[in-house]
Amino acid sequence: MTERNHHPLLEIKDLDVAYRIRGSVRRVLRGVSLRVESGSILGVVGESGSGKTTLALAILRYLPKEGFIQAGEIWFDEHPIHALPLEQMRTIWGKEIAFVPQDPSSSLNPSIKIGEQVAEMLHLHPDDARARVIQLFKTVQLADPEHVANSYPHQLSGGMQQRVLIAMALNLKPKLLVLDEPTSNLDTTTQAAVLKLICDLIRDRGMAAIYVTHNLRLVRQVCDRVAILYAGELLEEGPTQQIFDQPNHPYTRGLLDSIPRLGENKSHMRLRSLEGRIPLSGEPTLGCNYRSRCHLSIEICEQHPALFELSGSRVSRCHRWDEIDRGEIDNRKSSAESIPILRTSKKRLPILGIEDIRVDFPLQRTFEEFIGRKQPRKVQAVGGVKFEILKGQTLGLVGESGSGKTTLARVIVGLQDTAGGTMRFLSSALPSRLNGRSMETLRQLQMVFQNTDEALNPYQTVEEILRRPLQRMLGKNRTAAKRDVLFLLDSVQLSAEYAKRLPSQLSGGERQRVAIARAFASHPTLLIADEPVSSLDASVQAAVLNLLNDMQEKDGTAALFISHDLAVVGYLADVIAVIYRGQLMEVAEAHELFKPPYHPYTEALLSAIPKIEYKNGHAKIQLKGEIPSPLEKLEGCPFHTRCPHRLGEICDQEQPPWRTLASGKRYFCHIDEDGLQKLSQDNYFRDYAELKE
Amino acid sequence: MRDRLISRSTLTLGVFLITGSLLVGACATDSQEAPQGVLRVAMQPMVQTDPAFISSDSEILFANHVYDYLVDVDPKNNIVPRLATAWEISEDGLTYTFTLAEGVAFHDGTPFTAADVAWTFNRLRDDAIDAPTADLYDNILAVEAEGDLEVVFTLSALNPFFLFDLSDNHALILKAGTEDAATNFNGTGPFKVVNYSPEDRVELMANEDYFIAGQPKLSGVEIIFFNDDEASVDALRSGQIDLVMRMSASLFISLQDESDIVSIDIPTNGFDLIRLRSDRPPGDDPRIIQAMKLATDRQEIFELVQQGYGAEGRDSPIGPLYDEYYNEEYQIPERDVNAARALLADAGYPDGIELELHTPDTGGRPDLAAVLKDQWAEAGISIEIFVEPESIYYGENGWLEVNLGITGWGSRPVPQFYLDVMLECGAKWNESHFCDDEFDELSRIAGSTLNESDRIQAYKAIQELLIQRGPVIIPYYFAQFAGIHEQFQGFELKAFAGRTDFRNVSISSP
Amino acid sequence: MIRVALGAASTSTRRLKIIIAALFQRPSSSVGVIIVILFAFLSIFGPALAPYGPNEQIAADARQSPSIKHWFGTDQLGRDVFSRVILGAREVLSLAGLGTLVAVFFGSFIGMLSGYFGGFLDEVIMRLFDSLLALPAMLLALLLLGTLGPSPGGLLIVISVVYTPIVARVVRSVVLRTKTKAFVDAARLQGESLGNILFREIFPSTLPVLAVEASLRFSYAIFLVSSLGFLGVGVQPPSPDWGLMVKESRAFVTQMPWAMYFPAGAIAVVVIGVNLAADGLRKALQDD
Amino acid sequence: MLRYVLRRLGFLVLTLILTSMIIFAMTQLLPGDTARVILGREAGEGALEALREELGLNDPLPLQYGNWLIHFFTGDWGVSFSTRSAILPLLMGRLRNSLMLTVVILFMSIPFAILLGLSAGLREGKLLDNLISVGSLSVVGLPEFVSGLVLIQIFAFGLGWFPANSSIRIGSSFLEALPMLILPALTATLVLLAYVARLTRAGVIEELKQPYVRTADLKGLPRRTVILKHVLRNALTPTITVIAISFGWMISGLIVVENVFNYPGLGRMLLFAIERRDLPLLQGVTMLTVVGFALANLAADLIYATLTPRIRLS
Repeated sequence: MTERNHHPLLEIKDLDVAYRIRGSVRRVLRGVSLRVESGSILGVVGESGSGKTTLALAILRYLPKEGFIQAGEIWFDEHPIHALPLEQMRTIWGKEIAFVPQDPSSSLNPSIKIGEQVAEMLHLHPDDARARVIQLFKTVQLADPEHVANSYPHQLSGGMQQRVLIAMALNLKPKLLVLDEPTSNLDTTTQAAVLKLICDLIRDRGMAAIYVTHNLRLVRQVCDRVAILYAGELLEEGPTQQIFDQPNHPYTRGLLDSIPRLGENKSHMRLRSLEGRIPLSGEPTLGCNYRSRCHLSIEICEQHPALFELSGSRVSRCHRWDEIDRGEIDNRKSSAESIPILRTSKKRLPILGIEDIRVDFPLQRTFEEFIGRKQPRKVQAVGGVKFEILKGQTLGLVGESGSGKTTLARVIVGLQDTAGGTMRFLSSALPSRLNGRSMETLRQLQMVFQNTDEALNPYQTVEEILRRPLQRMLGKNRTAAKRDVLFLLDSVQLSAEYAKRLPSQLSGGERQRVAIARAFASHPTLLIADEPVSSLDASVQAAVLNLLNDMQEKDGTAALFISHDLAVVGYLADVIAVIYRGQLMEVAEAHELFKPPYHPYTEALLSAIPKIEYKNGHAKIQLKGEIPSPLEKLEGCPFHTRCPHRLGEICDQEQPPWRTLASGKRYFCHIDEDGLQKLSQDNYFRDYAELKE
Repeated sequence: MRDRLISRSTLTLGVFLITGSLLVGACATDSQEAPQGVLRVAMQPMVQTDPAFISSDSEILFANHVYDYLVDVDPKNNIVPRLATAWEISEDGLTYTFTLAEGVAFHDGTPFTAADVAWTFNRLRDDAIDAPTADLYDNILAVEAEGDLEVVFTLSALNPFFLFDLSDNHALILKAGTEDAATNFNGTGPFKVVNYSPEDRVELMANEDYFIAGQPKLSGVEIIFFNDDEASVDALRSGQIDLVMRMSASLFISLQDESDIVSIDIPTNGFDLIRLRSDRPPGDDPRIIQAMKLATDRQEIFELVQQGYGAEGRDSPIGPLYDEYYNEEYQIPERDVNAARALLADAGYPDGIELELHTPDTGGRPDLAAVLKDQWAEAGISIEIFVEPESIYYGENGWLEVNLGITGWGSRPVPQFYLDVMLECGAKWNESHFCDDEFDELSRIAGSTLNESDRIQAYKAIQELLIQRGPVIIPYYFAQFAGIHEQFQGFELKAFAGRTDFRNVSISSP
Repeated sequence: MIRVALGAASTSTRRLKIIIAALFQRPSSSVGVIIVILFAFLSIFGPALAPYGPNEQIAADARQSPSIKHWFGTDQLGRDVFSRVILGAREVLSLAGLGTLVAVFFGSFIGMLSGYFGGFLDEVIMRLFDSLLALPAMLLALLLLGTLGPSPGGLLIVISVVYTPIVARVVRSVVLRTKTKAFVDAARLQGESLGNILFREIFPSTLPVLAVEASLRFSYAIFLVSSLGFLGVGVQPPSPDWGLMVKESRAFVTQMPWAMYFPAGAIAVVVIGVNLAADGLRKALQDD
Repeated sequence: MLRYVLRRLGFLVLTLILTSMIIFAMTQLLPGDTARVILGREAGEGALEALREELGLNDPLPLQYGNWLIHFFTGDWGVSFSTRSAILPLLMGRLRNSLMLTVVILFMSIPFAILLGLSAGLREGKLLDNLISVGSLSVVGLPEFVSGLVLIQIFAFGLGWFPANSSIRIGSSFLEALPMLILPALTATLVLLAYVARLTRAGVIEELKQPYVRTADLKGLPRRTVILKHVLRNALTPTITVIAISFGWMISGLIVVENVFNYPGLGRMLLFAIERRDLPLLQGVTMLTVVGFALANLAADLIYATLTPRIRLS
């Protein structure tokens, strides 16, 4: 190995990247300087619009055709990437720098076999190439590599596709790997496995990597150094541990603080949210980009801050870095907000009870089914779910994609027909069809939807969106409703001028506020919130969660809060239900869920979530394979195919019993309390509890 | 004498065009007599192929070359021999005896005899066949073969035009006992059918055993079907067709510049007429048709639609070609729009009248309609034009049904035909439903007297009567046009294009 | 970009202004829009502008080549080609436009219902439409015209019948996409009536696609009307329908090419103009 | 795949049945008395009635439809009223002509169209792309009779390269017919060329946006491999299916072209049948069209499925 002390593998100097859009030029990256040493992993973190993906593409010299490098240099291994002719980049791509994309399913050519897509990079005899491909597939731990090589992309699961893409990236032994959110489209449990694989491979081969993500938890576990991007600028950069433990820039601090810790609950503290919105990329600014949201902002912040060097090879773009570094001022937001919300947990009445709810989705009928010679096939989306929600209580429902959690939400609000089961709401039977429900029931039962882009009609103004429920469900006249819209806007901390705007003029967070206002317009008794923050940026999530909580408190509204993110659910819920393949696995009080004994699936989920508090390495529990397709009918316990504690045939054949513990935790498993207690490897609640001290 | 003069297709627009490029058969050492060259003629597609039912130019042209008539009519309307070489008329005018040509054979090789003639004419009279021209022969008592080469017709009443009746378009001699005359083309004619692709073309080849020596001179004729005249003229121009006999005057003019195309026009007795039904409102008030006549500028129509070819019309079917019968003594009133308006007002239409005018889509008829619309509008007669495919308009009897319509009538050797079928009360094709005792009487006299001057008198009175109160406006008598490629000789266009004879047409050696 | 701008426009008039501005941003679509406006103008004010009547025959002037008196010359009947072309604009555009409107009206109505309710009704309608679309448009038009007779009313029905299924399918696909969106669910949870859900919530989303589709249909309707005129089964003489004029003057192309090429050119210009404008509209509304 | 094929076949049959009903219904509604059309205007009422009885015109409509359908599928398409000849052989001759014309059109247009579309798509927004886009946009909506007449003026009357009229002899060989096929084919080609070029362009632009292209590029593959192997393959999928469909469409959809050039194909036959109110012929032509169209659709589906593993394998 040649020593290259003074030349890092990758060096970016004062990089400006701009887009040319209809004649105007928008700078989306300004003055970014970074270095990546061989064998190290740099995390690039930013919210949407921060320019992190543009940075990744600029390093690859693969900007969209509107994009160009306006100024600055990118040096890779003595190649001036910024100045190379494009054709020459082809000798670097794949061989020197490889890329692992975000969306595995669309990143593979749908009409070419997997093996061929990997083999075409190798200029080898087909047989040799094939052997090499198989070997590579073994390296990325693909089960049955021969089969995978002969498959088309759509025949593989997301996790397998991502492994294939990783294999491709490693194929020609590049020196640098650029990873763009490589696991963000995967389920929690799959993500853990892929992440481990990536890290192991990078370490084993001594490659350097740039890991672009919005997920701070991952960065903490994976990266040696971390760079924080905000509105196209580097705000802070340095060794991961130092930055996570002692963030200097108020934005970094705010971002870290706004993320709920695993096990943290609203009853302990209010989330420290970041107010305001992220500036649009390319918006020209004079002073510090962050000053409008910064609680430490002073006069000098009107001027553009330089990148200040801190000790320990760190940089921060804050005028007040020094004061913060010396501890003279606290870059944490006012501690007043961290006062825990005290909640009384009296015995309350149930308002919603669902019993044995089942939902089937019919499949397209074959000819034989069409003429009635065969029973139509169907997929069970929800199979016999039972729970109840008490007045004012928040039930958190956690599950991975396809677990049936959204279906369940739609059943409750009446948007989805059931195949069986009963529901009671406010002590009367709740008809499953929306048509069968009275206006009063509609008023009492409202929903906040997941996708903020689709939740609001793009052709209606905010006023119209908020006015309709007031007129419709509360019977207000137009004038009264118009006036009340302003109150509603105020209650979600939006000014009156928003009334005239269209959804496309709002940021994601603002749209979700409007959606929340709409749901609360009728003062519902029960709110169904389906992943209300998952499409939002990290810095906005906390504010929306707080808002949701406040609104609930004000009206005493109960909620069913659905999320794939156990930390978020753990924060907001009083009781948590875990769902897997359409069946509940466990129902427990929020704090009890994080304490052993754990249901094997819950434990796997808990283990798969990277910690943000400290580096603890990779998830201890790595589940085999992926969630079986809903088309596959499983007898016995739905989790038996992946369960690390599978007892034997009993799990495959018999439905497990529901067991209830003294703590009130109910779980669905053949293993009894003692057994689980012994098997539980860790105490995730303890982590949190210790941290609090 | 009724014959179907109207062809379902365009009646009498003619045209001759010719192009030179021919499929030349084996030439090498042929003597001069050996037929050579193929004439490619553009025609509208055939519908009927049974001679008893044919009516369009293409059908008649086809039949005229596959079969023979007993007697034929030359371009100057004289009766000439064909299968009959000679004939005798008895003193009383009721018995006709024909002597037939010798050595004539049908295409299938069987000899032609007098029995075939008798059978053919009996077939045309047969109620079971229900041939459209049966009436033509209803005064025949008997048709009998006298030996192989003589045939005798006995009549029940005098018929001054009997020989013309025998040369009627449909009177093509079939083999006695022919079962399916529509598909079994067994004639004695100068050409044999090689191939008939409906809607595409029919191919004929010379009948080497034709009974007239030296005929035909061509080795073949191809009748290629075209749905519209413009396309056939295009084809003529570009040399894909040698002869076109079907075109409007405007199209004909467009051919004048072509150097290798001989354009021919001859006057005919054919005409287009505008008729208003006189049996129901508003036509039952004669003032309406009078107003229309006064509103019509015949000369402008003649100039615009016929481009000056043919002759200006006089509202009577007895045209200038019928030399001795045609009479210009009685003046047609001058065009007078105000008088027309006044007549309309008298008839109860002070604000003008609105009518639908139906016209077939062929020839210059849509143009005629357009010009009428413009002329009549000035007199407060506003018309909406409906152009209908000719085959439908005639095929479905719309032409007999509509109130106001344009009809084309083909050229006939004698004028009596028009009077008999078109204007006599109750006549089969009396499309205007005209009923006038005086007219009927005059027509009866003209159609039965053997005295020529009586007939001339009657025709003169009829022309006067029709100008005064006839149900039709005849704005012009048209010309028959043809365009033929200059390489062809011996082509003689007939007023009824379908009767044009290719037996003497030949191609000049390149 | 336009989408962003559109989003920023709060009133429909402002949106319209933005769309119009976008149309004029590309040279090709501005040309198209100008052509469309010009012909729309002609079809409204044609009678006032045309120096002669559509069927006014000046025998003395027949077959004249273009001159000061007759800009586009005269035809075989002495009619002024320029006047006929101008007056034909109304003939063609009103028929095509009205037919398109009817097709858009029924198409969007059926498409909305079919897409929203789905199920058996949807299946039946779509199969029926598939079957109609299995016939080439021209064939269907000829069959229908044969049945209805050649009249403007018949043509109107033909255009509607030929294009309703196409519009319905386009609208239906948008409805299928839109009806699963959360804002529709939200409206249902507010107890909105069916009419409100269909027309207040879903219908606006179909508008961009519908506008583009309507403009495309309009262009094809012009195509269809003039082709049928050319075949002689459409508008009847002596109407100054451009297709009919081409048919009528085709024979004289060597003598009076102007009589054929001016109406043919008018068809070409209008169709190209509408296509360019439609393409511009599509680009303005659907992407960028 | 088998299931997919069966499914498509099922749809095909269903569409055919529905379409046949539409055609039958429409032809029944055509004005005019069939018997009168056959016998002509002079026929007597007795003969007319006898013919109606013979043709089954007095039967209830569903029965007539049933008989007609059965005859259709057993190859007994009846006799044309107006030409008195058996319809099936008549139409087969026309079908052959239409196929010849269609093949020439496809050969003239497709390779060129794909080349144009690809060139435009790869240079999206550049001058060449704009030229091709505006050019194709201009041509695509032009009625065939306008372009056809212009082409005749230029190539037949002006340059004299090709005949203005394409009334080929029935049964003439392809080579004999070829010179007469060029102009009608060119006319139809303009439209198809523009359409396919636009489609290809859109496909290429769409595919170029797909992340897998980035993957292929960043694998270090040569640009040519990326375009030809990765992009074009997927970009052409819709194009190829459209070509298959237009193949079915052109067989009798070239009504205007065939009439401009007097080409004896199915399209002209169709107009002929309508003008003559020749119901059996009309039904035959339209059904042949529909069958052709349905088969072309099936072919398109199958090609699509073959080119798209996701469909083929699920």
